[in-house]
Amino acid sequence: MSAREANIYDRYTAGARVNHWANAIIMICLALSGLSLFHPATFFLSDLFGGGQWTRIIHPWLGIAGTLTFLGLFVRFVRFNLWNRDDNAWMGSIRHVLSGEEEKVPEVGKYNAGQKIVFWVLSILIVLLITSGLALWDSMFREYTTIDQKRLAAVVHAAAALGLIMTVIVHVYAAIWVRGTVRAMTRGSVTGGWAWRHHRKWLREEAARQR
Amino acid sequence: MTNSWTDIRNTDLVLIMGGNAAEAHPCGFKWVTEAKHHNRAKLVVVDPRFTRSAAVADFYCPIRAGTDIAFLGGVIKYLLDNNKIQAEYVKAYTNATFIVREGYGFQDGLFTGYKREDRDYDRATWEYEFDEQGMAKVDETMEHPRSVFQLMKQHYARYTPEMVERICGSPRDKFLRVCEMIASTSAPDKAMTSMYALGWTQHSKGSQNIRTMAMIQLLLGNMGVAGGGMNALRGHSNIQGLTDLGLMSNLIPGYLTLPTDRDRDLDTYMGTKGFRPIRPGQTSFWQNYKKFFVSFAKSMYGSNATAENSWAYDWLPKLDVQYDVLRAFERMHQGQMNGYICQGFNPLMSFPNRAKIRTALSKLKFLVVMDPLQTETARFWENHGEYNEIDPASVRTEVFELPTTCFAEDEGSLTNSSRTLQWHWPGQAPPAEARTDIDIMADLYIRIRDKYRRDGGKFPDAIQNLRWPYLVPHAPKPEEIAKEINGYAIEDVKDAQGNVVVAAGRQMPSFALLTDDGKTSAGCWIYTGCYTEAGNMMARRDNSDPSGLGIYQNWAFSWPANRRILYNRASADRQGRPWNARRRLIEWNGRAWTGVDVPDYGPAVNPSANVGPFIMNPEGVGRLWVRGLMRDGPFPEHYEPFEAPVENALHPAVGPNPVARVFRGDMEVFGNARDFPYVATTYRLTEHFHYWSKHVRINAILQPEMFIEMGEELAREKGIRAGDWVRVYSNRGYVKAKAVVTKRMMPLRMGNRTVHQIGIPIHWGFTGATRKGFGANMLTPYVGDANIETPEFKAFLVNVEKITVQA
Amino acid sequence: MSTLQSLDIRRRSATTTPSPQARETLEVAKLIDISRCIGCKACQAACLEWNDLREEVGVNHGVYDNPLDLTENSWTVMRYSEVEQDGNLEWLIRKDGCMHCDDPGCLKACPSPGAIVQYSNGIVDFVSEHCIGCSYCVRGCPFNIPRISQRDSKAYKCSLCSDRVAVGQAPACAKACPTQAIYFGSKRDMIEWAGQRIDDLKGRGFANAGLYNPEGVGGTHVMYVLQHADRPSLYAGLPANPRISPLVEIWKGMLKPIGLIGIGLTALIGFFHYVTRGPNEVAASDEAAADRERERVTHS
Amino acid sequence: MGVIDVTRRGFFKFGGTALAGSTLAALGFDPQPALAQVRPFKLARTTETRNTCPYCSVSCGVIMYSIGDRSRNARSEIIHIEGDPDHPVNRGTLCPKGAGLLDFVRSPTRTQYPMYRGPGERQFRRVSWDWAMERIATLMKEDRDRNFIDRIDNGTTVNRWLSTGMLAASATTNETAFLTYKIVRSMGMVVFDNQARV
Repeated sequence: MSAREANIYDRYTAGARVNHWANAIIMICLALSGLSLFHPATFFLSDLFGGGQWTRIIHPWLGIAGTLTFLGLFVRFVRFNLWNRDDNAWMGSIRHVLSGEEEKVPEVGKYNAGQKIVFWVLSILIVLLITSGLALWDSMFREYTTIDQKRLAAVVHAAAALGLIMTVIVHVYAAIWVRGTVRAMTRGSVTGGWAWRHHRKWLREEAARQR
Repeated sequence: MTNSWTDIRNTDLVLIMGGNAAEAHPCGFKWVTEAKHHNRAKLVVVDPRFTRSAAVADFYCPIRAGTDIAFLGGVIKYLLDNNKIQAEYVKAYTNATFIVREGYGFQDGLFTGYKREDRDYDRATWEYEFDEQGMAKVDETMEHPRSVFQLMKQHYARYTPEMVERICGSPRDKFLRVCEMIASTSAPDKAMTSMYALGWTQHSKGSQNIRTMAMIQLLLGNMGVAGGGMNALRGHSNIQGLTDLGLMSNLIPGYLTLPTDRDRDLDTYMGTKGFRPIRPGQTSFWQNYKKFFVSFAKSMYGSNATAENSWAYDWLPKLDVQYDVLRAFERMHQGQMNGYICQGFNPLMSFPNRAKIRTALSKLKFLVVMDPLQTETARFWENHGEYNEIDPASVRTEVFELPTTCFAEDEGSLTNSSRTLQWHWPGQAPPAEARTDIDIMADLYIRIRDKYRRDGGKFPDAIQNLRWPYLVPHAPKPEEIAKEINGYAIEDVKDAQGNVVVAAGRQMPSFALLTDDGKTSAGCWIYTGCYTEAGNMMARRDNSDPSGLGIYQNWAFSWPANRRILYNRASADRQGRPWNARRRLIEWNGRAWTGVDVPDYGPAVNPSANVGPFIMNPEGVGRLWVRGLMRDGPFPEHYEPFEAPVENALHPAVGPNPVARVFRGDMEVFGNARDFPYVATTYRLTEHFHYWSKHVRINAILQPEMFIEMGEELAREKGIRAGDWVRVYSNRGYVKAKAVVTKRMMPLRMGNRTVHQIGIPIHWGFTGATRKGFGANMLTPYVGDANIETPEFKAFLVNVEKITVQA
Repeated sequence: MSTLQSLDIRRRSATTTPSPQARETLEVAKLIDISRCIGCKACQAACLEWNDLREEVGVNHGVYDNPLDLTENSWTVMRYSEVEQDGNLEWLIRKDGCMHCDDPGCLKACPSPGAIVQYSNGIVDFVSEHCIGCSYCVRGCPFNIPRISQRDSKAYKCSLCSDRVAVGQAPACAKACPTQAIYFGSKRDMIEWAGQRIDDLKGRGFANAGLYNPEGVGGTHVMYVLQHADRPSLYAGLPANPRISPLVEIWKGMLKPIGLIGIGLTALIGFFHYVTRGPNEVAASDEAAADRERERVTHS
Repeated sequence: MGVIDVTRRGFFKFGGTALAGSTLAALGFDPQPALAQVRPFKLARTTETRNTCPYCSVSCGVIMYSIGDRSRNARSEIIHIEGDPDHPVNRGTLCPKGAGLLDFVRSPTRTQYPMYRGPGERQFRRVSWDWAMERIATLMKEDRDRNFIDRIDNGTTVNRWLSTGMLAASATTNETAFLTYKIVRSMGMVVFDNQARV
């Protein structure tokens, strides 16, 4: 932390950031192309991908890419997202979290319970999405599943996708709402005050490491 | 067919036996469906296989291939025992009442007069008993022991239901159910139609199969009535026409016969064509034979045929024996034939024992094939591995393949199974350099004629004097030939009172006006009326049917004389009143015969004159007993096929047909039941037409690959599953095909034995769009029907084994 | 652009607003009378020829069925089943192909606007230009009829010859059928004719003969007369009471609006939360506290 | 047929409001409906000719539809064959063979040119009509002159030629048949048969 100003803490490495934003972009494309097939009103979105046929061709490949990139994130962050007592406490004061009264919220480490929930929800949904997606990918794997299985896969895929989109919306909103968070993923570092306010235990750990 | 396709709607019972109408003639079969719905008609199918006809039948009964006479003989016995015959009809219109002379008999499978070494009969004893005036004696009561009725009853007494089950393998209850249904049509107002085809003809006793059914129809009074008759479902669009026009070894157009070596001159020849009536007052229409013969001679040689040269009698070739295709290929096989011309047809696929056919063809000096398709016959010399094993270098034959037009590219008429001649028009130009058959034949004739004019040669007279009246000699027009077939008046034709009936040069309106004094010309007398002064009757398209009986008088032209139902006089009783009020064909109104069809009778002959309805027969009535007209017996008798799984239960001493002609070398290659335990039969599928439609992509899609059909029980025994490759082999060759394992090929329980049957469709060869396949004729025996030499394709012996084939 | 005035369309895939449907054209139907069908495949040949479709010449699989299943080139195939009942054998042959349901599952499942249309005469037709090859229709169809082409990833099925019917002709298979097992006309007439056929069949001992016009899909514009209407499955697996799978109903039913509204609401909640709560900002005091904490930790 | 004209330039701006846009769509904002198009009726301007199916002896009436209106510069190629509704026997219906007649007329294995194969040769080669017909006529005349039997031992004139035979088929027209009969009999041929035999 040589030349940089002392009160800044690194949160994400460049690799993590690239991995995150690759996954994010792919997920958005997946959402858009998926939504184009989901409801007539959103079918126009398929023009973003060069028409209906191209959307149907690209979407599965994006699904594969999305899953792989998410796997990268999963491997990187799974150990920070293991549930512990702090998370129960954090959940207990969820009302204060939502109203912004951070001071009434117990201290947490690198990730609070909300972020862990998002992490695990996304993981589960991605698993559901890739399995049901492969079952639906008729142009490649038609003979591997029966029609009834494909019907079930279609419902699972749609529901999981809705879940994923809503979770992502929450994830994005939280990042915008809590000022100073976005820079963590864009520049890789946060201010000391941000850490003090939201992840005090993580601040201590980071500080200790700078001794 | 005695009746017509559309007449089938009038029937009350359809018997499909010896044929598979639903598969081979689907659009004709529509009228069975119509009869079922509108008349509550029933459909009975008796066949070795549960065919697609059986799929929509009311009743199905299995039978062993080659035992039809046993089954039908059992039906005759049932009808006679239960008196289920139309007695008045039988007495008036059949020769049941005729007395047979002394000395006729039947014993242990042979009729009297059998000459074992000639494999033929001396048929002198097969004759009626005549009185002094030369009229056959009759006994109206039909009690006389030698009356045809009693002889018939005695002959078929042996065909008990138990015997039928033992021979045919048809379960007794099912056989009796069929008898019951057939017997129901003996009522005057009920009719049964028999729809048969090659299932009956392709046997060593094919003609007798059909005779047995004709007897049943006569006994039930179903001949000549609407919805009745003997309906042969001809296989090809113009097989009827080509046979009518005499394109067979022993024929002259109009079913006249070619003179033989015994007919030294015209008078000797005409001496055998007397056809004098043998019952008082009968028409015996063949008495006009000479008028038809002379008119034919005039159409062949025109002015060169005169009374002085006996109407160019000697310019016609004379026959020593009949040269049917089996004899033709036998001669070829023995190297006695140099040239052969195939105008269409695909003999390499169509004739029995293909190995013999291929060897025969390779001994020719030249072979000409005229066909719209690339046939196997034109390529018999090409080596196609297992499908056609031959060394091209060893075949010295010069082979010409001439491209011809197909139906869509030429004009002319075709005669269908209902004897209706229909004209058709071309829809496009021929492909590449294809030419019409007419142009090719005309070109060939003119070249040969001119060669004889230039260089002379053996007996050129007939060739040079042939009448060739066509405006453009090398391209005769179909209309010109059609007019020539119909015939025209060379000089004015006058009636008895001397006034002109047909002016010179005019088309003949009817064959009744043909004369034997050279004033009239007619290429084929039975077709006269097809192209008259009123124009091309074959092109008529008025499809009105006022009677609702499906007669269609004004649609095209039916021979003879546009009559749609033959023997229709028999649809009315002795007094001329129709048997069946709901379906009246013709009736006597006191002065003349009126009705919906052209009467098959003298138009003004009073019924009291007792002139019989079968005007072509000297007896004037239908024959239950056929004198010496059939080589293998006046009554049909059950004989086993030449390759049979069991011996003949009726007379073990005489198994197969004793008079069927078998050439040297063919007898030795008949298989026996030990080595070849399963009965095989060959047949067509509805998706294919013989060896043509394998060239047609759509039909190749519908049935792409050769298969054989076998029952589930046999398949289990042999460890064969549906879709496996199997090898079916007879004593003459083998085929490899996929196995269709099905419930529809039922095992037959015959006494203590079980006989399995195997079905072999015929449609695959080594040219065309389908998968390459073996031909059923690699297995079939080289023997034909005793009377007409149709090969026995329908019943022979094979064995089958499972094999593995690399894809 | 449309030779059929868009007024003749009763329903269009992936379109949430009604199509113009002022006109009431004759509702047609094709009746397939199995008791008259001789399994000759004339309908298959006529369908291939009229629609200029050709299949690859396949192989024999040990049965009469060729090709074995519907494909993108074979819009109708005959299915042969041999059924043995109390001693006598029946060969039930069924012409398989699109049933043209009144409530078409394919149309309901299809995500591409206008790819599947139901004309006012009852015909359900694929408009291939709009098809995106996603196989949704295959999942929507209760009879497993649509097939996706390998060549152009488009879905294909029997169109009941919409082009012939549009100019007043009967479909090619109906015209060709030799035994009038296939009959074409108004649905009312076809039901009436089926009644006569059923009486005839009952007269021949088929007590359970009946009309197959399944209510589960609102009735179909291709109906069967069956000798054994009580057991349709005898006919090569004809479904006893076909209906659009409940899963498809959920998937294409209320899941749609709920899904979109869910997304919309989540976004709105976030927006209004921000508008009411304002951003959660880091105060200067937090920065100071962070410095103190760092000093404390690094120097303790 | 773009639904909403998305130009490359406007892409990013548009992307940003994707999520918001979806809420609008949910409220029933309906993009332009896609129209339906039925396949045009392919027989509209073809030429009709009446004919008879060449296969079985029901002899169903067929109507053949050819390209063009018989004007000079359009080769009247048949594009469709259907049943003739007026024909009393088949009433417009056809069996699988009849319904597939188009592929018979247009089969790639139709014969196109006269082909000849000499003794021992391994392949057909194309020859001219004139050469082929001249060669056949020569072969036939030589064979007839060498093997013609005009009289038999007991003096009867028989005028028959046994060493060359002919097979007539089953689908040629009656007119072809009669002309063939005249020619065949004028040359004295008796080894002569047709499809009726089988």
